Amino acid sequence: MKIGIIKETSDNRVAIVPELAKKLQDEGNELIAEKDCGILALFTNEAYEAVGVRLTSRKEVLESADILPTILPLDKADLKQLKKDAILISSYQPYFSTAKVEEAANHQLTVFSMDMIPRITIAQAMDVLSSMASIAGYKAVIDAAYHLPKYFPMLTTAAGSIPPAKVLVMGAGVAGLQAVATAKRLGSVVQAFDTRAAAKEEVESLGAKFVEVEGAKDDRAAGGYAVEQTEEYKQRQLQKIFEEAVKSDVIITTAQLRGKPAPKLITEAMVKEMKPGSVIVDIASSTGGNCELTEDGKTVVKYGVTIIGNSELAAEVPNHASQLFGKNVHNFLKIFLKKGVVELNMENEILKSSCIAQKGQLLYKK
Amino acid sequence: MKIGIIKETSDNRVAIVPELAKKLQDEGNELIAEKDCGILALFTNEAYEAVGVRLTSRKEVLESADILPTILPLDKADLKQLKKDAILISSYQPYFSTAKVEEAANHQLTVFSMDMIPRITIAQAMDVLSSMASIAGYKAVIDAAYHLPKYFPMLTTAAGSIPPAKVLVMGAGVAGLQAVATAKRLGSVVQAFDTRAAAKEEVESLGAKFVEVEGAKDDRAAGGYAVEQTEEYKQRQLQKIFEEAVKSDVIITTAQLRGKPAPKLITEAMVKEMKPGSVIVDIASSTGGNCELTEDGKTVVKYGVTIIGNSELAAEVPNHASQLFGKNVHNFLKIFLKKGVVELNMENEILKSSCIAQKGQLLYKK
Amino acid sequence: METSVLNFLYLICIVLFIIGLKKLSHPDTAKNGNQIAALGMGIAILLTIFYPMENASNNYMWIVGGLLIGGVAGYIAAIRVKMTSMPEMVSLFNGLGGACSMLIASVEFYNLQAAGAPMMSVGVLTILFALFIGTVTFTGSIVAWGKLDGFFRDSIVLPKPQIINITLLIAIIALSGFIMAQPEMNYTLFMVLLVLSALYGIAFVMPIGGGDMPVVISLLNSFSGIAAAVAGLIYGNEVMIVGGIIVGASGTILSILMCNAMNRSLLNVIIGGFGGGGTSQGSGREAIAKEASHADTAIQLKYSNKVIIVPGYGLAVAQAQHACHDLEKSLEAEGVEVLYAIHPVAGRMPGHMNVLLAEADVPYPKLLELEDANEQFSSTDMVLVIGANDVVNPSAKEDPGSPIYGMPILEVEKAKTVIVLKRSMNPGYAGIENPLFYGEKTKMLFGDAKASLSKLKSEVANA
Amino acid sequence: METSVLNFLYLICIVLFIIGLKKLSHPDTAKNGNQIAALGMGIAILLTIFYPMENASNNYMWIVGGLLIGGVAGYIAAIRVKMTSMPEMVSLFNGLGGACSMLIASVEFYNLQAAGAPMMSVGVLTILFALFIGTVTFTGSIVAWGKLDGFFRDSIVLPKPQIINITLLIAIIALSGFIMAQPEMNYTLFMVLLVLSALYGIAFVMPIGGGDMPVVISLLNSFSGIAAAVAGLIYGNEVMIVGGIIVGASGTILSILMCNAMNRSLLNVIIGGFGGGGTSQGSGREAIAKEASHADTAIQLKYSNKVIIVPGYGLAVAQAQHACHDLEKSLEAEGVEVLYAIHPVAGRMPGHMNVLLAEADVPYPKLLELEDANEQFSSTDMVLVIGANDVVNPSAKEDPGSPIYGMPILEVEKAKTVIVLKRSMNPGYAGIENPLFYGEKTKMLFGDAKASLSKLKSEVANA
Amino acid sequence: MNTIIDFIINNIEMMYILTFAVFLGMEVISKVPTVLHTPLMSGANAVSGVVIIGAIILIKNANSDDYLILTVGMLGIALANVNVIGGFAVTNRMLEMFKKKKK
Amino acid sequence: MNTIIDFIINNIEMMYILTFAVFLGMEVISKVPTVLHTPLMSGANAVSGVVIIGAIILIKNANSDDYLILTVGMLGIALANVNVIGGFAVTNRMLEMFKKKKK
Ligand SMILES: NC(=O)c1ccc[n+]([C@@H]2O[C@H](COP(=O)([O-])OP(=O)(O)OC[C@H]3O[C@@H](n4cnc5c(N)ncnc54)[C@H](OP(=O)(O)O)[C@@H]3O)[C@@H](O)[C@H]2O)c1
Ligand SMILES: NC(=O)c1ccc[n+]([C@@H]2O[C@H](COP(=O)([O-])OP(=O)(O)OC[C@H]3O[C@@H](n4cnc5c(N)ncnc54)[C@H](OP(=O)(O)O)[C@@H]3O)[C@@H](O)[C@H]2O)c1
Ligand SMILES: NC(=O)c1ccc[n+]([C@@H]2O[C@H](COP(=O)([O-])OP(=O)(O)OC[C@H]3O[C@@H](n4cnc5c(N)ncnc54)[C@H](O)[C@@H]3O)[C@@H](O)[C@H]2O)c1
Ligand SMILES: NC(=O)c1ccc[n+]([C@@H]2O[C@H](COP(=O)([O-])OP(=O)(O)OC[C@H]3O[C@@H](n4cnc5c(N)ncnc54)[C@H](O)[C@@H]3O)[C@@H](O)[C@H]2O)c1
Repeated sequence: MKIGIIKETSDNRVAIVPELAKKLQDEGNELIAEKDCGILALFTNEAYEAVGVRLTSRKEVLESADILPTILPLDKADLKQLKKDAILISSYQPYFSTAKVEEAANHQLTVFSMDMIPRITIAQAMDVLSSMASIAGYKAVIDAAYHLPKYFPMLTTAAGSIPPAKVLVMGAGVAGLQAVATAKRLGSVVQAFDTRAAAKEEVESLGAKFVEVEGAKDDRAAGGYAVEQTEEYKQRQLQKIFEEAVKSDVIITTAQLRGKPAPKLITEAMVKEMKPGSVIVDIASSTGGNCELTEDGKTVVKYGVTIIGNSELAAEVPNHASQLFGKNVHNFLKIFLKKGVVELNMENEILKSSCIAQKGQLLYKK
Repeated sequence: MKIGIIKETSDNRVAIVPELAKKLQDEGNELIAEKDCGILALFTNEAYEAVGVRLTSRKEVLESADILPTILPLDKADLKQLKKDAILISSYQPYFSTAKVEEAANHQLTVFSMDMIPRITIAQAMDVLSSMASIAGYKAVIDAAYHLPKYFPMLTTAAGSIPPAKVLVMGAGVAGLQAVATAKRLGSVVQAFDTRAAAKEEVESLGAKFVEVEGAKDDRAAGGYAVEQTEEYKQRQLQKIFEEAVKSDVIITTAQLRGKPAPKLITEAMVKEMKPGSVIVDIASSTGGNCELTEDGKTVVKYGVTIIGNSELAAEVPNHASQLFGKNVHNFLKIFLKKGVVELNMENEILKSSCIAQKGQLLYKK
Repeated sequence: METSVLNFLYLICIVLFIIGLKKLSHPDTAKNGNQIAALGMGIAILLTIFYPMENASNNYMWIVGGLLIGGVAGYIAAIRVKMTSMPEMVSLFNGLGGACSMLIASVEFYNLQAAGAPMMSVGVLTILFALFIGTVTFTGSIVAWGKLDGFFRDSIVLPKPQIINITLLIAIIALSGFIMAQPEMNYTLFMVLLVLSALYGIAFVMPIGGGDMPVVISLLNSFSGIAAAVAGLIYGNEVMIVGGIIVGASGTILSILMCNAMNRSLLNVIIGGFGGGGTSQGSGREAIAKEASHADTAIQLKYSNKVIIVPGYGLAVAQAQHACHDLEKSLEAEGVEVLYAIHPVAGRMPGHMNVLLAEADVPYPKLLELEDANEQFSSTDMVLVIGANDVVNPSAKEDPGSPIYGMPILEVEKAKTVIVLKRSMNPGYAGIENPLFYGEKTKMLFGDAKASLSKLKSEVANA
Repeated sequence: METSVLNFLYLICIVLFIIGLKKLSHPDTAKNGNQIAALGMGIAILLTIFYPMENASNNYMWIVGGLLIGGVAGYIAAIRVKMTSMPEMVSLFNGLGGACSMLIASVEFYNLQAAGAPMMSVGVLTILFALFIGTVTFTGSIVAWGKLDGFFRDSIVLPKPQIINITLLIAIIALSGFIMAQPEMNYTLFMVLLVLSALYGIAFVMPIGGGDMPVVISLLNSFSGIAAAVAGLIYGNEVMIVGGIIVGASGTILSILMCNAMNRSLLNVIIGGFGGGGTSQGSGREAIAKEASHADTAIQLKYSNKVIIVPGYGLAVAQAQHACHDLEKSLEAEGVEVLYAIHPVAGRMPGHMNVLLAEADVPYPKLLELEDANEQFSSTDMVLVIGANDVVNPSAKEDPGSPIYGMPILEVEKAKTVIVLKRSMNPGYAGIENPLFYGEKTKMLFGDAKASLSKLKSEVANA
Repeated sequence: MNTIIDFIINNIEMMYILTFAVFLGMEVISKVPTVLHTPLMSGANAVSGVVIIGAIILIKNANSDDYLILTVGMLGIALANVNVIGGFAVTNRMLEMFKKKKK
Repeated sequence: MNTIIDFIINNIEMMYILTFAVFLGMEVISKVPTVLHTPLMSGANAVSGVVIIGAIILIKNANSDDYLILTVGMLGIALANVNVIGGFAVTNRMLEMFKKKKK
């Protein structure tokens, strides 16, 4: 098969890194890449050529590729140029960017959305959510520390001592836990909470404190995903958050609800009450954000609080992020791409749940 | 005495924070502050007024203050307005900014340069170099992590594993050690070196590896300061650095020589050889920098390496930095400002060595 | 006076016994201790053979003959036996010792009869007692041996063992009284007593679970000691008396220590035995995970060359990273090579293990990736699985039906031994059974990981 | 037969002694053990007094009189004595025991003389030996007591003590032989022997350093045990013999154990003693820092209510943060409150201690700032200074000449006890002497901080 | 009953010896690490073979023509000696593993 | 010399007893934690006061009019009893500190 690599239009990452390109060729595929596709992720054109990837124009890549893995979904313009029944692999967040998916479908394309892969142990190797989230969680803390006009760890000096920064993490999923770990490493006092029952133990397993809010609805059946919560729980939760938030120097929110807009955990009122100079990093911004004042993709200062809304933090660690993403894609391809031949067996649970459009019709339930 | 607080023209910090202002008043001084002096360090005007500091124009502050502590030396314009025999307190780096000092002297001012305070145990409480350096060291690592397109700690995931970032710290003084500690915390592999014999133990006491270069000249007599090294030592050192540098993802340089330009430890040739995307943070930039390509106060990318030249990193943590600086100043004032009365006893070792100009004539030997 | 010189010489043997036993209870001196005790025994035997005894018709041939036969047989048996089945062997030996006292008693009773000594004498009582205890040791040990050897299965459960035992005991006491009450010796009754004792021995051991056999053996061992002592009383022979008593005492204590080690009471073992194996772990039943003791694990660790630690989510939950690192260090100090095998999905977030181990300052070079680890296991003596479960679940390789089939796992079973530290048999995140725990080479070390690890560390120090 | 009944009863007393001593060697049972031993003694005394003895003119008055006088005196002494000077007291008591054997020997010799028994008999030998060892115990203990009490100073050094001792010993043996060689008893010679023994006792103990007195006392204690045993031989009295021997044996072992604890050999103590105190720590000399033992520190820690740890650069150099945290935890487990006092300039960079303690996961609330710490010390039982020096140097407060005069320090001396963990008496960064180390309340625990801390932890577990 | 008491009274020293022997037996092995339980048991068991002495005496006293007793005695010796020799040998083998490997 | 040997031979049981007593004495206190050294020493010392028995016997045997011996004996008892009573009492006090504080 011919596998294409393009330069992301609005992202530093690249879907396939040279090392991986080599593997794919050894497995019997042909690879072509758009020039400079990897530059921003620190993979030079030479690197690609070195492993025998042909560098060419974006146009050619789009027109000739049978399989085209990308970090972000392609936009209209690109879609037009694609071959019929080309296979697109990317993260579509279908529940939100419905439009994009339909377009793709209209072009009779087969579309896999990696973010739809079930969160089961066996699927972890192709779980882009996990791999990107764990980078995002780490980066969120780094950004916070970078913007915080304060010192993170405790510091006792001859010129008086500085208390450790207080960090509150909302949503202890992959990203959340990673944030907890990183903040802890930097020596801050970390609290986290989550609605999943398992989260408490997980947070404490990182030596951080778990903020208890009684009466959370838990649903393991949801494949580890969280479920919508009852109204009065949300009230109690907001109350609790409020108390903790105003004490915090840094808040990192990662709370997501699969297929639903992210729960609003931080109200404008809270932000008003927070210490000036505090920082909020909202990783859930792409699905609406956990903070009312979040603006997706922007860093804004409101009531003296810096609010960073960024769901693509992984893109700020392009080099490693690309490596992981590529590995995910590779593991995913392995399911149906054997010796350069595609055999789509839609019985396979992973394919079934991740294929959002095939030969024109949409396959996922809204 | 009347103590003035002004808004720094090119720095986020403020010399006296409200809490300290209160103390000084209780000790029998009057304080006046320029409006918005603390804003950038997150100290509101209200905060100052709350402790009874009168807010007024910069002009009035300059004209009426008997004692004027500032973060950075005042420039000509301001100096003109000062009263005769006002006492200036700041960090002049007299060996480098001679001009500034002479001007001040010409205005018959008494000038104390806090960076000239001897590095003895008893003087630590007023040691701005230490307090600012320790913040700078921390911040240097945060900035590096922020700019590095890679992940800092080691990470083993289902999508392959990421090796820990390699950090090399040159100069293991206060800033250097702090950088070592912070980098270590973030989970990177840290190496450091220094010419002082004591440095090895100090570095290892933080669990990091010390890079040995044989034959360093050590001089404890220099009050803990490093001394110029022999030519062939420098050669061996450069060689060793070269080997380590090309392996490193992050290099943080803090090497200083009191009264001399900072030693050049990283040549252009080295930078060429370094991995693209690597980051160099040069804290010694203000005295010429440890890297040939450093541009003081700028962040430049050369040969794919990001080089941050910033000796005032502390200014990026203005809130806490101001607190520590103020405390230093306070402890320093205590020496000669008793119950609101100034008694300059120039026998006092600390005053002697830190007073660089009195009643017009320069007091420090170039 | 003659004999008292002999007794003085015997005293030396006894001292050797004592020193021997003492040294036997320290790892470093144990071997030497065993030899010392053996020396003592040797001297005692030679003394007895060659020390002149008035009006004795020595019959050296017979003695030497017996010694040779027994010696050769014993030696060969001892050399041949497999390491694993040594306990049985010990039990068997012990039984023979008991048998000897039995024989002595029989003969001496016979002699008394001949000599027509007065009944109702301490002498007779002693003989009867020697017979009883000797015989019980004999049959009991044989049963124990059979059980360990798989000869008898635990399934052979006598109805109401308590009752049986009590009745037998009463009968025996009554009969002994009766025998002594007789005007003159009655060999038939004596034989009956012998049979009853034999039965009692069987009934006593039979119901006890195979898992508890070691304790029972040690108990029987102390019996045989007492038997020897009593036999000694018959001849007023110091070395037999004292030697026997010492073994009797130490044997009892040892049984008790053993019970403590399994934290159960001696009574509980025996009664529990009466109850039929009770909860005694590993009582031969199938598909039961084998449990490991801290001490044994420690010693194995200490004497292996290469150990690989497989940390999992449990390590994190227990916050045992430091304890783990400590153990690692003390093993390294013993010259053991210790490595960590990090599974990509171990824990609950990517790099979970990295964070923990970094916090505990485990040097990065010690961390093995999945592939490297799987290569190294085959050359590994011991794997410590600390709170990991799914990531070492063989069904991911073997059972296509398993929900995690196809996931690469750490193939710990390639190693010689696998010890799993967890709190229970509960499944992990994936919620599925783990065949590893029932594997040939696997032993479970239950309890909170942190607690277990620090126990291990101290045991390593002692052992 | 009469006596053998008595002896049987004595056996009970002996068993009580044994059990008592055994229990005395475990912290939890010690108190109880002491009482059991006392009980044994009480029974033995009553038995002896009231058990009928043929042709004895009991003289109960005298006996009771003696008992009363001694008992009251002893009890008062025991109650009055200060905790700190108990060892002296023990030594004194021990001496009196020896004196008693001395007296017995003298009387019995006198009696033999009266009875005109044959010389050259074991009896006489026994008596002479009893005299010798009793007397040595007596005078030796008195000297030891005097030394501890500061009566005699170590400075009193006899010329060539070795020579003196050897000569005395030879003289004594010779004389004993001579006495036995005499046709009939010669009381004057006997008295000479007594005097010689007395001198030997003095010459034996006098040169040994005050620091080693405990060992010596324990040694003398075993002597007095032997003395009692020998006296027992005179009367063929089981309880005296056995009781004495047991004390003799255990006393010797104990002395050896004590030496090990100071890792020195018994010989080294005595010879070293002959050499004049040798390196024995704290041998009364002034301005010598007192050295602490791990075990004693551990016990003090365990039984104090509040402990404050003062970490310094040394903690960092030793990388002992985890060990320190472990100790802290095990103390907390014992119900001890543990806090950390962080000096602003401890270590080599601002926040050095923060970094380390954070790494070891010491909860932030446990960290005290300078001011708070200085307030809390006065209510603190014990301060552990771990590799800190300048930051606890009192001269910063007291000595205007000092280069660090005026620097705020942690005023650890406000606490009840201060233990300093460091490797030597070397100064710290500022390169100046630290008077704290020689302070009244201070003891030094030398060695690498990490090693010391883990030792402490395990000791806390044992103690 | 009182035969027994007499016996005790007449052998009072024996009582002492027995009592002490019991104590020694208990003391001597207290504090043995778990790993040594089996070897120690095995060693003690070998010692309990001391009953062989009895068998020897028995034969020494027997008339040289009383073949029944002689055979029985010889059997006794044989059995006991299996216990002794075998016991010590097995213990020895168990303890092999304690030879610390050199590094 | 041979008087001694005879003595030993004639008191062979005594030898046993002594030997065992020595062993017991050593065994019983091996493994005592350092912190108990002093109390144990003091306790053992009190036991060594058993010599008082001798003094008592001495007086019991003395003629009621032999005042010299009586006084000496009484002195002996007194001294030894100081050792006994004082010894146990002091030990008791030393051990007070081991009463674990309740929390
Ligand atoms: N790495 C990731 O990104 C990620 C994210 C989400 C989920 N997961 C999943 O998590 C699993 C990770 O596998 P794993 O083997 O590391 O963990 P695991 O399979 O979840 O097993 C952990 C085991 O640790 C034991 N344990 C818990 N607390 C303990 C304690 N205090 N002391 C001793 N043992 C304790 C538990 O048994 P007891 O209860 O009997 O003690 C449990 O069986 C995989 O299924 C993976 O897919 C991974
Ligand atoms: N905090 C800062 O920013 C900074 C920066 C530069 C200088 N300083 C100066 O550093 C000093 C800090 O005071 P400090 O009390 O923390 O340290 P210190 O005064 O330097 O004393 C440290 C002590 O630790 C002991 N030590 C070293 N290694 C050890 C080991 N492995 N185990 C046990 N003990 C060990 C040393 O004694 P032995 O050799 O006998 O073991 C030494 O006396 C002050 O003078 C301060 O002015 C501080
Ligand atoms: N099978 C695997 O091996 C595997 C791999 C990765 C993740 N997972 C599991 O998948 C689950 C989701 O991981 P994720 O990071 O993708 O989750 P996510 O990104 O979908 O959501 C992040 C977190 O937000 C939490 N959240 C949702 N609503 C909330 C609310 N109102 N308040 C507070 N918190 C709220 C969720 O519980 C979740 O923990 C986790 O349980 C994770 O362990 C499993
Ligand atoms: N008295 C005190 O308590 C106290 C307080 C603060 C600092 N100090 C001491 O003062 C000394 C200097 O501290 P600082 O941070 O201000 O130093 P600095 O900022 O002057 O220099 C930073 C480091 O660069 C090193 N350096 C110089 N030339 C070098 C070269 N060619 N190669 C490599 N390294 C080189 C120096 O040795 C120094 O360690 C340190 O020893 C520190 O411990 C003492």
